Formats: sequence, C-alpha cells, structure tokens
Amino acid sequence: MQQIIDLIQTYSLLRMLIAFLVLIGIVFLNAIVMGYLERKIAARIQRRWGPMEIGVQGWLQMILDGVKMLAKQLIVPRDADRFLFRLAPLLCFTPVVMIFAALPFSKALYGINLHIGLIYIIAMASINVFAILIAGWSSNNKYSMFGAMRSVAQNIAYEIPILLSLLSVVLTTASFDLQKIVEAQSGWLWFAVYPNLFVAFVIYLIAGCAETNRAPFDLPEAESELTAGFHTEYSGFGFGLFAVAEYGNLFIMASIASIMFLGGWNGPFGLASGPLMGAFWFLSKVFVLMLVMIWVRWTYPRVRFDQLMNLAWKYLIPFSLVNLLITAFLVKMI
Amino acid sequence: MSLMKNTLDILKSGSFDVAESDYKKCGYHLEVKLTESQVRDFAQAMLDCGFYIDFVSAVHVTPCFQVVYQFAHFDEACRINAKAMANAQGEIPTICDIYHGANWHERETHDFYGVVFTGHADLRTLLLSEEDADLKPLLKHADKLVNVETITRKSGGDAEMKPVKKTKEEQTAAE
Amino acid sequence: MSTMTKFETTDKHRFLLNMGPQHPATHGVLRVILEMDGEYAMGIDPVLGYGHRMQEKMAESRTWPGFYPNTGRMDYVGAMPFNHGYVALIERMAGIEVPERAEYIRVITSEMNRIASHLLGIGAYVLDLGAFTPILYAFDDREDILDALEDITGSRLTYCYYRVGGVLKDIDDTFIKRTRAFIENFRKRIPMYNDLVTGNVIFIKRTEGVGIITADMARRYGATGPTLRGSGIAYDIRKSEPYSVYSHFDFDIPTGKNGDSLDRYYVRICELEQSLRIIEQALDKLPDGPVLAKPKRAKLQEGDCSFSVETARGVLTYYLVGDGSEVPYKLKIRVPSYSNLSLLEEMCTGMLIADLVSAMGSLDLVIPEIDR
Amino acid sequence: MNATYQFIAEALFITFILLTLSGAWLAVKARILMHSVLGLAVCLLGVAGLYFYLGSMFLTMMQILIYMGAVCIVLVFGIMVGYTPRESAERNIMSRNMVLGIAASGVAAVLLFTVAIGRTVWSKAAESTGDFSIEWIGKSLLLNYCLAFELISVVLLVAIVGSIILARGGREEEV
Repeated sequence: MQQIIDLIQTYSLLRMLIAFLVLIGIVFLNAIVMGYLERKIAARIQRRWGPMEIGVQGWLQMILDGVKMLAKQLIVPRDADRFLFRLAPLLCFTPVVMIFAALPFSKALYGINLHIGLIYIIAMASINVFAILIAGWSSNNKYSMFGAMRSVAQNIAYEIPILLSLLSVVLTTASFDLQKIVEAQSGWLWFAVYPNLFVAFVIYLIAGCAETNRAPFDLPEAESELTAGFHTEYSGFGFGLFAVAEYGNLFIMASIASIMFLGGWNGPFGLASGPLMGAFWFLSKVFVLMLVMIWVRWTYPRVRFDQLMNLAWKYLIPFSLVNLLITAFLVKMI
Repeated sequence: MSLMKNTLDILKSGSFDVAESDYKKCGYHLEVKLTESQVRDFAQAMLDCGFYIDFVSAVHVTPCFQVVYQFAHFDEACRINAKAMANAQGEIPTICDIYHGANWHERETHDFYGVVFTGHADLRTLLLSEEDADLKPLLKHADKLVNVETITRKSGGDAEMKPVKKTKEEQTAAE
Repeated sequence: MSTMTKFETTDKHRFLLNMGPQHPATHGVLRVILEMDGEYAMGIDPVLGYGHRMQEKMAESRTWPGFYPNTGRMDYVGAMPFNHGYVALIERMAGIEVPERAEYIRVITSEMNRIASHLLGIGAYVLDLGAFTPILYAFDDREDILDALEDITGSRLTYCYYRVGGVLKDIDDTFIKRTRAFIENFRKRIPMYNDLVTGNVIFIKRTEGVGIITADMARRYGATGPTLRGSGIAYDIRKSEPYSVYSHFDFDIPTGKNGDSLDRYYVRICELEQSLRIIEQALDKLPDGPVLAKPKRAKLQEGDCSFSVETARGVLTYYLVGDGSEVPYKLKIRVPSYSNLSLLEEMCTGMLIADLVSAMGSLDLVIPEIDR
Repeated sequence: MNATYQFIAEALFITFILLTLSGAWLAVKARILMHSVLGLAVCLLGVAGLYFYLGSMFLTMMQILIYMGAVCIVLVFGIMVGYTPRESAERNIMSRNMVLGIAASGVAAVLLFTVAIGRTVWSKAAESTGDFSIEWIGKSLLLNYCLAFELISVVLLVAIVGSIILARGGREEEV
C-alpha cells in the first residue's frame, strides 16, 4: 500500500496519464516510421520504388493507411467468441505500451525506472503470447488456430535462449536495472565486444527474430501455409493493432539488444551522450538493428516448423547454457 | 525402333488387334482396337512395357461411346492409341487401379459423357459441380450424332485439304 | 468440382482443413481438402473445376479457326505452346506445309514464352517458401520477354499468334535485336538466381527430399515436363517426337537425380539456359521467306489425329476427331498440370503441411489449365 | 491530498480482490474450458496485483511471468491440442461426484474452522528480517531455504515426467 502511495507521490497522477498517452503516441509513431521504412527498403531490395504517390517519396502513405484501417469495420466472424475476439488486439497492444514505459531512451529520458526493469519487460512480453493464443482460438478458424499453436510452441522455445543470453549480461553487471546495465558499459566497453557476451548477443538476435515472429521465423503467420495465421480473420483496426504491436515488439527487441549489448544510450568512441544525444545514439542503434532484421526478412525463405524447433532446442539452448556457465565462471574469476 | 517392334510383338501375342499407323498423318505410331473385356489386360500390358498414360477420353457416337486411351513411352518415340467401344449401357471396365493417373481422366469422362467405368471406386464429379452431375455437356445432339464409321480414318484416304464452297446455309450453320 | 469430400472422418484426432479455393499457396482457384492429424496431412483430396469453362465443348461448337483464341487462354502463363499444338494439329490433319521461316519464328517465340513461364514458376515457388524477393527479380526479366513478344504478337499473356500455315506477322529487326540483348543480359542473371535462391541453406533444407516422385509413379500418373525430368528421366517431346524444327537445334535435356522438389526446381533453372541456346541458334539460322502459307478454308477429314507438344509444364496433347465437316467432332485437350496434380495425393500423403506447400509449388501448377 | 492517495490505493486493492474473485468464479463456472483457463489467468493477475499492493514488485513480475506467461499458456495449449474449439465440458449438476465434493469440502471447512483457526494463537506479525531485495531473496533461497527450494524443483521434475508418461499413453492408445 505504501508503495502505491509512494509511486503516486513521486510521479503524480496527471503526469502518469500524460506519459501514458505520449507512450501510445510513440508506439504508433514507431509503427508508422517502421512500416514506411520496411516498405521502402523492401522495395529497394526488390528493385522497385515502393510507395511514391502520397507525399514526397510517399512518406504520408502509412498515415493514410492508418486512417483507412481506422475507418474500416472489424468484421467478427459469426461463430467467433465475440468478446475474446475483440479483446485480443488490445491485449496484444497494451503490454507493448507498458514496456515502452520502462525503456531508457537516455540517462534522463525514460518513463519509469524500475530496479527490476529487465524482469518487468520480460514479464510483460510474455502476455503477448497470450494475446496471440486468444486471437487464434477465438477466431474459430483452423488456420488461426494453427498459427496460434505454432506461435505458442515457438515462443516457449525461444524465450529460453533469450532469457539465458540476457542472464549472462545480468551476471556480469549483477543488476536487473536497465540504467545500471547501460552505465556499466559507459565509454568503450560495450558488452558485445567481450567474446562470451558477443555469443550471447548473436543468440539473442536470432532468438529475438523468432520471438517477434519475423521472417525467416514467421511461422505463426506463414502466408503460404496458413494464409495469415492467427490474424487471418482480423480486419480493420483489430488487424491494425496487431501490426502496430508487431512493430512495437520489434522495437522492444532491438532496444533490449542495444541496451544489454550495445551500450544503450552511450555514444561510440566515448562521444558525448547527454539527454538528447543519448536518445539519438540509442535510437540509431535500435534502428540499425531493426534495419538488419528487415534486410534478413526480405532475403531468406521461411524455415519449416520442425527445423525451427530443432534450431531452438538442439542448438540455441545448449549453446546459451554453456555460454552462461562460461560467463558465470569468468565473472567469479575476474 | 526396336521398342516399337517389341511392343507390337507383345501386343500381337496378347491377341490384340493392333496395326501400325502413319505417324505423319495421325500422330501416333500404333493403333489398337480393343473389345470391352480386353481393356484391363491391355492396360496391364502397357504398364509392363513401361508406357506412361497420356489420357483417357471418349467420343460420343452411335451405337455407343468410343473410349480412347493414349499411351506413350519415356525412352523412345512410340505413341499408342487404343480405342474401345463401351457396351450398350455405356459401361467399360476401369483401368484406374493399374494406371492411377487414369482416375481423374475417367472421372472427367464420366462428368462429360456419363461413361460408367465399372470398378471405379470414386466417380464423384471432378470438373463439373455437383448439381450439374447429370448435365453431361459433351453428349452430342441427336442431329449431330454420327456413326462410329464416319469418324474412322479411311485407309488410304487422301490427306489433302478439301476446298470448301461457302454456301449460305453452311455459314449460318457454322455460326 | 465436388462439394462432398471422400473423407468420412470419425477419428476425433483428425480434422478436415480446406486449403483453398482462395489460399495463397494454391496459385489460383484450386481447393485441396486435407484430412489433418495435427500438422500432418494424412489425406489429400484436390477439388477442381472452379475455373472450368468447358473448352472442349467450345471447340465442338465452332469451326476450327474459331478456337484459336481459346488455346491461349488455358495456360495463360505459357500460352505459345498451346497455340502451337493446336495449329500443328490442324496442319497435320489437313496436310498443310508450313514455311520454314514461320517454324523458326514459332520456335523462337515458344522458347521465349517458356522462359517467361519458368521464371514465373520459379519465382512463385520461392514465394511459396516464404522468400518474397526472387519473384520480383524474375518478373523484372520476364518483363523484357513480354515487351518483346507484345511488339510482334500484340498481346502480353494470352497469345493468339500462330495460324494454320504459319504465323500471323513476320518478326522485324527490332525484335531480333531486342531478343539478342535479352539473351546476353539474361545469361548474366542466371548465376544471380543461383546465388540468391539455389545456394540458400534454408531453401535447400525446405526442398531436399521433399515430395519424391519415382519413375514408376510418373509412369502410372502420366507426369511429364520438369516434374518428370526432376526424377532423372530425360523425356522431352521436343527430342523424342520432334515437331516443328526442333530437330535442327542442339540442346540438352536437363534432369535431376532424386525426383524431389529441389530437383524439379533446378531442372527449371537449367532449362532456362537450354531455351536460351535454342533461341540463339534459331536467330542465327533464321531463313528468309514467307511466314504464312496461303490460307484456305478447309474441312477436317474423317478420322482422328493427335499432336503432342512440350509446354513449360509438360506434354500437351490435342486429340481431334473429325467427321468431315469444318467443326471438330471432338477435341480432347490433355493438359500437363492435370496429370501432374493427380500425383499429389500419392506424393504428399503423411506430409507436414509446410512440405505439402513446398511439393505442390514445385509442380508449378496453373489452375485454369487444369480446369480448362 | 494524502487521503486521496489512500483512497486510490484502496480502490486498487478492491479492484485486485475483485479480479481475483471474479477470475476464480469464471474459472469454476465457465462452460467452455478455454474460458476457465482465461478466468484462471485473470485470477492470477489479481493475485499479482495483490503482491504489488503489498509492495513486492519482484513477486508481482514473477507471478505474471510464471503463472500467466508460462502455466496458463501451457494449459491453454493443452486444451487446444486436446479439444475441438467449441467442445464444452458436460455438466451434471447433482451427480455423485458433486455430492461427494460438497460433503468433502464441508467436512474440510468445519475442521478448518474448529481446529485450525479456533486453536491458533493470533499474534502480531514479526518485523521483516530482510530488505526483500532480489539479492536478499536469492541468498535466502540458496542458503537458508535451500532444501525447500530444491524440493520444489523435484516436484516440478515429477510433474514433467508425469506429463510425459500421460502424453505417451495418449499416443499409444490412438495406435
């Protein structure tokens, strides 16, 4: 009880409300920017122009698409579970906003600083799976169901290497506090330059790709097998929220990678990282990582489901376990 | 052409009515005339000789359907055309358990003509929709229906083009 | 098309899944009813006929020249060989000689069309496996072919260019120059496809050993074209029953070894090169002369006649029965994808649905061709 | 001002209680199994809220991560695998099990009230002995309460082995 009162006293209700609205805005902005970038980059990879009609180089396209989605009806299939069908997109979207609150954009720019920020983010991210499950189940469509089940199996499998690889950073810094982890990498020594943590970084990137359901691991929505997987039946803004949440999760994935391994808001070569410059460095790292993931997506075919599971259980998890042991050993020794 | 000779011998020894034909004119090397009861034996012989199935179809003539089978070989140029008359009820034995590919061809023929392939396990409509199962679109209208003799190649018949005199009646008929 | 399925599932672990008629992996309006056990397809029942137009009835209800345009509308991806088969059939039946230049032009355009079709097939196949980019590269090259063909035929997809006795219009220097430029350009692009797709680990993992077709299966089902050649049988109508002037050219029949999806895919890639060779030789040897024999209206003689050509997907046979009038008494069109698709059940039973998509895509189906 | 905060905090407390109770009610009463599990998830979320109210952010997060993010999802997964989408549990209100259940829980309740609660000597809670930081929890789990901690893992192991055996049994039955 005292905790809640303290919390309200520190942040004040009005500020909390404003922060929440701003965060929702940021999530949507992120989806617009990423959607535009993805379409443009994909187009460039494929020797075409991408959106060109609206605005210079089509930069308004995504905003109009968003408006179009808002205007469209969310069609609920006759035999769907109506309440859950409508709940699922919100359930997918809300954790994303809540996670954004805990991301340290720079030393002074963050929503809320928790001493267990990493656990908070992982806990919230686990709700995402729940939303996908509910979406797939409530649609009452076999393809959606397939997508949902694949998604669960995939997420359970890939959460383990993610946690194990993040744990090696936690062992090194002895803290779950994202700010402290970033501060521990001040100056030159980002964690990705240590060999053992670099391995963890690579494992994290691969597993993160799978966790956010991005190609080549986009099995839950594999369009050639499952039409669109768990969101087959969604239209209008229900679908829109899923898309926004997907880009939000992508952002979260990349930002955790940059916080844990690439020094977060620390500038390279010890460059200045004040409140604004720090945010700049942080965002540029995040966007570079996201661009890499877009690049991968538009290059590779999709793996098969059993291959995906094999990758997680036979390679990533043992490797990350061994890596964790080595890290623990090194931490004790040094 | 050893394969063709071989096949010819095998078919002759199986007491099939087989004759060589002019490939330049009709597009197949061997012509086989089958009776209804020979169809399955013939298909088995074809499979044993290593032929693949090209198609199965039917022609609507009087007295009944003429069912056409065509086979060809992967190794050499040897195309075999076999014809069999269905019985008066429009029935003929299936070959779809010998040549599995004949399954769909027979279903299609059943769709279009109503030829019943006895022994075929699954004669559901294939290309037509279920409510059109009785349509039989390729059955000839009575005034167009001809005897099987009319569509049989005359031996030694000339392959020259016959010029057509355009008459008014013919034009309207064609339209 | 049958709305009823042959499966009468009572096993509560199994359920039916409707794949199609509007499903991204079926490339058109094909519907496949799957009896699933988890992600395994234990029973497969393709349902055809959503695009059925009764082409054979149309052929019987008009004089033979009236059927020209229909031939291009069956396989809209590789329409030229369909034209070719029909006109050659009438020529064979009526004994019409075709000027040599016309035959060369037919070969050139047919082969270009084959390249275009293979490009689409390869692109769509890789798209089925989840890689979006290669199909757009393929379309880029295909565009060159379509532009060149558009100039001489007037259409980009459903050609109606061949006539009994020759071709509609002579080719000009622009076309020849364009084609040569395309060949030179495309030769450089084939290694790029190999780098981008064929060498990709994920692609190989998805296709190797998937959907194996043995020679015996191919024989029983009448599978032809790259689907057959992937199984190691070098069967090609252009070689075995050479029609037109194919016997004048030097080309190979690429074959695979294992008969899996990867082999079928790779046979198509190799055939691109062979088609380029044929076009090059044909352009070099292109004789002068007329391109269309003096047209005459002709009655079809009595009796039957068949003509087979090699389309991009396999053997196409037209079987025509004439009764002495101008209207064909019967025209059977044996299309390659029809026989290839009938393999699906035997090939894919017990497979993961992802492998099913991979195997089905490697057959390179064109549904309107199957439905006719 | 402080009273307002107090009010908000208490309102949150009531909300969490309501979440817990309604979730539990839904979990028991829902006719569709999936709804039951969702009710359970809501209930567990309410419990997590109570932890938050009591001031332990770490436990809150762990509750969400483990019980919502793992246990509930595994349950849902099991239901999806085992049941067709709309299959709901059949209920027989006055079945023998129901009667027995009510009787058993009645006896348990009476015993609990008369024996356990009645005889307990109620005393004020002891002052907390640690600072309840993550380090403190971790150290006590691995030092003071090591045995309990390890025993829990044995229970989990037994559960996993049991589920594997059950799953295998189901497969064999099918074959």
